[in-house]
Amino acid sequence: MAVIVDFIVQAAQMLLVLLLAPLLTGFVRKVRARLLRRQGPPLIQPYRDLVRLMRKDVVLAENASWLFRVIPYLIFAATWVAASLVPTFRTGLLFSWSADLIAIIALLGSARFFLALAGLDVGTSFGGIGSSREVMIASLAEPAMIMIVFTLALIAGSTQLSAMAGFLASSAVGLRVSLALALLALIMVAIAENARIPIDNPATHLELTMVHEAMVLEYSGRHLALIDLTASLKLLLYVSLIACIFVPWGLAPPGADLFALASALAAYVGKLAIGGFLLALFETSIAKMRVFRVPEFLGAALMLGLLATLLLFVSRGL
Amino acid sequence: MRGLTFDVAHLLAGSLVLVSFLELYQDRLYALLNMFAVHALILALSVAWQAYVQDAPHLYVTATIALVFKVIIIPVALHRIIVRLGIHREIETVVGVGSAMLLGMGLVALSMVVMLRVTPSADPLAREDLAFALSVVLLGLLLMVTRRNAVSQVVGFMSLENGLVLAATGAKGMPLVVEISVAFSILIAFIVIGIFLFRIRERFDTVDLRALDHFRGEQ
Amino acid sequence: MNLPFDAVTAVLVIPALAAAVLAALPGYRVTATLNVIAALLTFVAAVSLFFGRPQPGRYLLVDDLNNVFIVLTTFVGFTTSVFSASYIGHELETGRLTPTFLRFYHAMYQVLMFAMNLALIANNTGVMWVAIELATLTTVLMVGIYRTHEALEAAWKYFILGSVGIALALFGTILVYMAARPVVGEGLDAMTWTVLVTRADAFDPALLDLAFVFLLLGYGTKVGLAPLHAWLPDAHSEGPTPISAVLSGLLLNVALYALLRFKMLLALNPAALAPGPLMVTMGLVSLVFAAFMLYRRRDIKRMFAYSSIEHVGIITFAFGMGGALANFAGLLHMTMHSLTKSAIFFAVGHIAQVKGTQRIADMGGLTETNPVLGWGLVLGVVAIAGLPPLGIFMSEFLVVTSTFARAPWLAIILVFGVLIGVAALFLRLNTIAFGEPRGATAKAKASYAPMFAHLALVFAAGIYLPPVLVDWFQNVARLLG
Amino acid sequence: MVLFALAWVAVLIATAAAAIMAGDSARGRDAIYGATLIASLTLLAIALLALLRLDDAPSEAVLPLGIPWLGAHFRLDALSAFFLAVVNLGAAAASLYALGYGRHETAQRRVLPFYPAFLAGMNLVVLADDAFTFLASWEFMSLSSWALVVAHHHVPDNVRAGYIYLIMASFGTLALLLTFGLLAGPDGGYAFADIRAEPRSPTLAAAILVLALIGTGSKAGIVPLHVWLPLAHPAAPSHVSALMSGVMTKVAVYGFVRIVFDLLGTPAWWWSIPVLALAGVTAVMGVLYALMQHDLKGLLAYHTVENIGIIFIGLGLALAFKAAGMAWAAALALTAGLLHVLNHSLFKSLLFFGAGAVQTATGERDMEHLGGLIHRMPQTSFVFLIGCAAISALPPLNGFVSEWLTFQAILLSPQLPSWGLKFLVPAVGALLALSAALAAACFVKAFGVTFLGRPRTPAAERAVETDPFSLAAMFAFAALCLIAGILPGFFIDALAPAVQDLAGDRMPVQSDVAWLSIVPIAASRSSYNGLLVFVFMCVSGGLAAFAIHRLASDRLRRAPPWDCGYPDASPATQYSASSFAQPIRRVFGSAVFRAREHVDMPRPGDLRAARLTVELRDLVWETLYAPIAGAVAFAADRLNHLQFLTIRQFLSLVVAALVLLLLVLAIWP
Repeated sequence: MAVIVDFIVQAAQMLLVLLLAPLLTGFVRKVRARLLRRQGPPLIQPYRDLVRLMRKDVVLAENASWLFRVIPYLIFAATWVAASLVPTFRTGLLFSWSADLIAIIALLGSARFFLALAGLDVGTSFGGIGSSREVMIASLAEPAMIMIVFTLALIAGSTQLSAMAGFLASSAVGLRVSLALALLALIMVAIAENARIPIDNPATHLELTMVHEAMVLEYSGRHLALIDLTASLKLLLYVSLIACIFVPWGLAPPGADLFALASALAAYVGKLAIGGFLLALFETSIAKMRVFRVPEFLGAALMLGLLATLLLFVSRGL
Repeated sequence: MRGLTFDVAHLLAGSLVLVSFLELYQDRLYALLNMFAVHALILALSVAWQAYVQDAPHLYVTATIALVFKVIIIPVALHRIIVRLGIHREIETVVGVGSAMLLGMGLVALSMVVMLRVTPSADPLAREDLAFALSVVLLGLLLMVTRRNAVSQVVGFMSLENGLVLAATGAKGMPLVVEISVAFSILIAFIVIGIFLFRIRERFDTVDLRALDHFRGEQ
Repeated sequence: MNLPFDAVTAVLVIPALAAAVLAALPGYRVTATLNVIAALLTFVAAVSLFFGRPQPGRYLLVDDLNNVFIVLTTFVGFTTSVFSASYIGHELETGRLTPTFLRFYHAMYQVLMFAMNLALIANNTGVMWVAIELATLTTVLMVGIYRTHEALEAAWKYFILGSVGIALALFGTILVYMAARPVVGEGLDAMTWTVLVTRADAFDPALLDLAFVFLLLGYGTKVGLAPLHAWLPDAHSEGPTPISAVLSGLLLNVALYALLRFKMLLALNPAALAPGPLMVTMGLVSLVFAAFMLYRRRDIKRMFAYSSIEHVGIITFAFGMGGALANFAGLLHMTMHSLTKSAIFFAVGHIAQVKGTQRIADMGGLTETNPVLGWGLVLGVVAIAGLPPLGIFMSEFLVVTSTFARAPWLAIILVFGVLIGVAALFLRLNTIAFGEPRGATAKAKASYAPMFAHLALVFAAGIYLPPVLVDWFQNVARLLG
Repeated sequence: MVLFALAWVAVLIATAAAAIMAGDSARGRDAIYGATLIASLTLLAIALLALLRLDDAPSEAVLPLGIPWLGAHFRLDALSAFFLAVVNLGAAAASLYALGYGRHETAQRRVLPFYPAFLAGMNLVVLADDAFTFLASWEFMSLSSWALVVAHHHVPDNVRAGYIYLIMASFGTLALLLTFGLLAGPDGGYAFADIRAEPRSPTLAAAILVLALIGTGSKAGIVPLHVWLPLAHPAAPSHVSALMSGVMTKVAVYGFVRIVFDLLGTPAWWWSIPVLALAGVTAVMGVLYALMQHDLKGLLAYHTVENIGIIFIGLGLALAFKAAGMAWAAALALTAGLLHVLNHSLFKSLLFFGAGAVQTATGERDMEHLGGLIHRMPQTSFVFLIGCAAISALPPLNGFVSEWLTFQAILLSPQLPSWGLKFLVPAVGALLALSAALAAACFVKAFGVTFLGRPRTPAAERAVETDPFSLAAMFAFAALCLIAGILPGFFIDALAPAVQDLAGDRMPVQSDVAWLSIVPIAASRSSYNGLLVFVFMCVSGGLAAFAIHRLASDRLRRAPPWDCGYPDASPATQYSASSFAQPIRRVFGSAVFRAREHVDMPRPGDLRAARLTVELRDLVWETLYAPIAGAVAFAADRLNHLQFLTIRQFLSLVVAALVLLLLVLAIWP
């Protein structure tokens, strides 16, 4: 019985993230537009785009390979799985133990790996630009992320997200320097990973500055739709990650009744809204940086993460 | 009698060393050859004396070999060579005669020191003899390395060998002395023949250098 | 026990007779075959010594120590004679040797065998000395046999340095006699090994020390220890290759054998200074020096001559270290080195004949042009570099491991020298054996049997040592203390 | 048991002997590779048997070979069995691959005899149970592989590579010789049993550790002893490259584990420090070198260096935990290391097979001349892609599992008592993470530039799919990569006996955990389930595909690439390997390689082509090896003067020696 409930919840979670993701993206766009004194597209615009793209036929470059066509599904699958393992409104998901935080990061890593390959497949110079910059960013963002995981895992004594959330929600944590550092680093990484300003601009098509958009330049139709969906999933994932780790309150424990679940859901949506708002605010208040300033930005993140870990290692010894 | 034997042997051996020094002192080939003849003569005498003292007749053979071979034949032969090669001029020494003498002194002192470490129990005659023989050997070597001229190097080698014979005869009742001295004479004969054969080899050095220059392909 | 014929005398008489006969006979084929037969007979006689030994006489002696040496000497002598048969044939065709000289060559070859066997069998320091001098003279003549400017040059150098060495060795011998005389009394006994060994503890230590210094330098010149090595490379590179093989493979061993005999005396005398440090020092000096000298060699035979110095250095080092393991290793290394190095010279001889030069720069890609020779050489170098599964690896393994625990720094120097040497050898091997073929690419009319026989033995020894051999080696190791 | 194994090794050796006869004939070649295939499969079976029967004692044997009074000892315990399995798994695949690859071999005479010998050597190393047998096999392995490296001796670089390889190998062997000298003691207790029994002083143990690290590290390719590796591995024929990179380096790891964990006894706390430091540096340096490569096989070889670093991180952690008495943690770290040994041997062999296929298809190793092969060689590119994903540690493949375990081990290290480690381990963890990320970048480059895009040369355009044997070998290993990735529990359990012997404890049994997931310490702490992730991805991906194709459009048009409206005719305008690496080079290169970019831009109107040249410097070589070579050359030159003295001068040397010795006598007390 309990298993069935868990299963249902898990399924619900998967659907939830899938459905909420474009909304979040739309919300961020809307807020940005408003902050820029613009009307901005309606909230549901992303859904419309997706549907439109789905309907269009795919225009494929002549020399695109089978891999090019498989990749959108691959990265979508990887990201979706990752997103569905992050506790959004309820901890102790059925399959949460099948992949801990490291594995989730690795899943995102594989998504990026294949996306970068897609950028190289058609053999255009812009795809190359995108991929090479993407992997450069990743090569710094991933270690930083791992360092953050170390910090959290050492505090919570587990790499399991549910366990982490549970531990951090409990009062045993108290305020910690390393937690603050980790949060800061995590935000920086999240910005980089989601190709937001100041690292990259999702709205730009100015060739020499784009990274993510350059990689997917050759995609169209349903493929492009999947990739966009994946992007918004990723954004959602990171926001909910930050939410469930640093503001774990309101998460429903396993075996909670429907009401608790409902309130938890509400809390989650609220968190998303706040997160999206802050992101938009940040993006509007800062200018995009040159590509080759990015390493310094991420290097800083890496250093912060390492510092946080070191602090923990040392403090454990005391 | 004991004292006398000792003194005579001592005298002869000592004078052998002295003559080695004189050889070291010479700067003309002829003179060097003559000096070597004297060297060999004294050796013959000392060997004969040893033969008499130890009443070991076979040593007389050695003495005669020394007399005939080294006092007469070899020097004459070498004279011939010198004339043939027309090198009866000054000997180029590597180090000056003076310093050569000094080195010689050092060597003699060294051999004395080394020898006197031998336990006193060993019979003094043998011991002294050995000390002198060692010095003669070393002086011979010194002569070989301080002279550039083939002939004088042969002379050095022969006086070295004289030292050996002295030691051998000094060693009381040592067998095979004759055979050994014969073997050595053959060796020396070879050397002299060698000098005859490769008369170009007035000096070892020049030959080596030229040879090294072209044939080995070593840089 | 009594044999049908006295093997000891046979080992001496056969070469002597053969020498006389060969000196008389004209005609290259006959003499060559006779040479081989004589060598074979000698070898057989030597092997028979393993099964029955006469009691040591006044002048002759066969014990575990020299028995191994004798068999090794006669065996390499035999294989070398086989090799020289084909080698010399080629020399005749190219006219580098005239029949007269050839007759002389074969006679001298047997004389050399005789001299070396005598030196090994002699039970008397004086006889041994005479024999070694005889061996030196013969090799001098054979080194100079090509009568080229360089050959005479090398022979002359060898001759002069050798004579001085001989003289020093004699002085040492005399000193030993004088040390022995007060104890064992005058006369022949004081020069007889069997007697000396029994009484060595009572000798005057100071005299023994002095004697050993002279013997080390005297016979060390023959062994080719630096800095007394000067004659060795030239003699190897200028003489006929069979002689190079014999020089490296045998004469060095004989001289070393003499040294070992005297070392035993000192080892037996508690008051005498230990010969070990001297030998260790000279061994290491030779090793490192030769290893560096290998780099700038352009003449292939001279290069391998230097490698001989290197290995003699290792052997001397091992014996200097002493102890059952190190001595065993030393003996093994000596045997393996003789076999390997002569095999290498067999290969090198034919290679030089094919290429018509000894300049390494003029040979290349041998494994392609003459696969058998080329791979033979590669195998030989691999063996001499001390790589498994060949015999030298085992001896080096034993030397290094047994040393390192006792004297770490010495072992490190040793390892350093070995590494430098290996690097140099393979540097040259690369150009000789691999890469684009260079130089003349004629097919070799060669007799590969001796080379591969040796290499096969070395290979077998590296994997499996027959217990009999091991027992002998261990006895000898114990004798050496 | 061990006797069976030895018998089959003997078969290998016999094959080597027979191979000399085989010559150039195709039938001979097939026979030889067939024989090696059978032999290695049998040995693999033996190894697995030995590994799976847990309780009974390891089987031993003594043959009357080697050192006479000692004999050759052989032993097949859990550790040997595991490495025997790794070796022969790789060997079997390589033999299968060679059945096809061998047809393109130009220098067959120089490959065929040494290949079985090489296999035999590696097998003997892991079976040996005394110092002599071990070292002899070790060096024999190096020797035979050297012969294979110089097989194509017409290429001067190969001969040079072989030379450096051989010298470094001898260096390593000599270091090990000293190691065993110390281990065995002056009276030569060479049998491993005696060595284990012997007690040691701490300083002695320290010396042994350092020497062992040098000796085995030079073969495994620890920075800075790695220089030979990227030269030698690519030079050999590809199936041999696969073996050298995938298997031989593991034999070196075996040597290290055997000496340090087994023979040397209980570790001291600081032992792990040099190991971890070197390992971390090795991991990052290796991948950075690889990123700068555009020779495909060279890139793979440098990645071997990186992975060796990862393996040694595991081993170092295990040492630290063992010294701290945390056996269970040591077990985890050691398992991680050993599992990565297996994984790396799988995907590295696979990748080298692929590189070999590319080379035979195009005759090119330089990625700058390749591209677009995915159209011409779809199957090869598919398995190569799997290899790339695996080595980049992407779930759900096997590379991720071992790195995940390593991370888990690192997360345990705060409980270590010593301060040095407290600072070192997190740093090493960061290095590990960095190298993992860079590896992914590097293999995006490797696969993207080689197989994707458009062909850069006619050779690449004319490429054809490779032969079935090669494909079979590659697919087999690709499948294994996946299996080891989704069912790691079984592999961990198989490792348990070896780990139990060495670490004194084992990881909890995995095979009975629910849903086949792996749980290093406790489910509450961390767990991973490759199978479920895999199924998840398949399902969700399939779901999406199905939904879209059903409910939305599945129409598709082909058109010229869009590329922001810049139609570029020439394939030369694609991103090349070096341009792909340029951003990363900007980040790391200037520090690590002193990278300099020289731009030669012609003035407007000047018809000259613009040139961008990049200058990289290998600092390890320049600071460590070049000086040594210079010193040797200098000494050789100086000493060489002694060759040309005159007789008189030589005589003076003799006299000097004599006088010197006499003086010694004179002043002797």
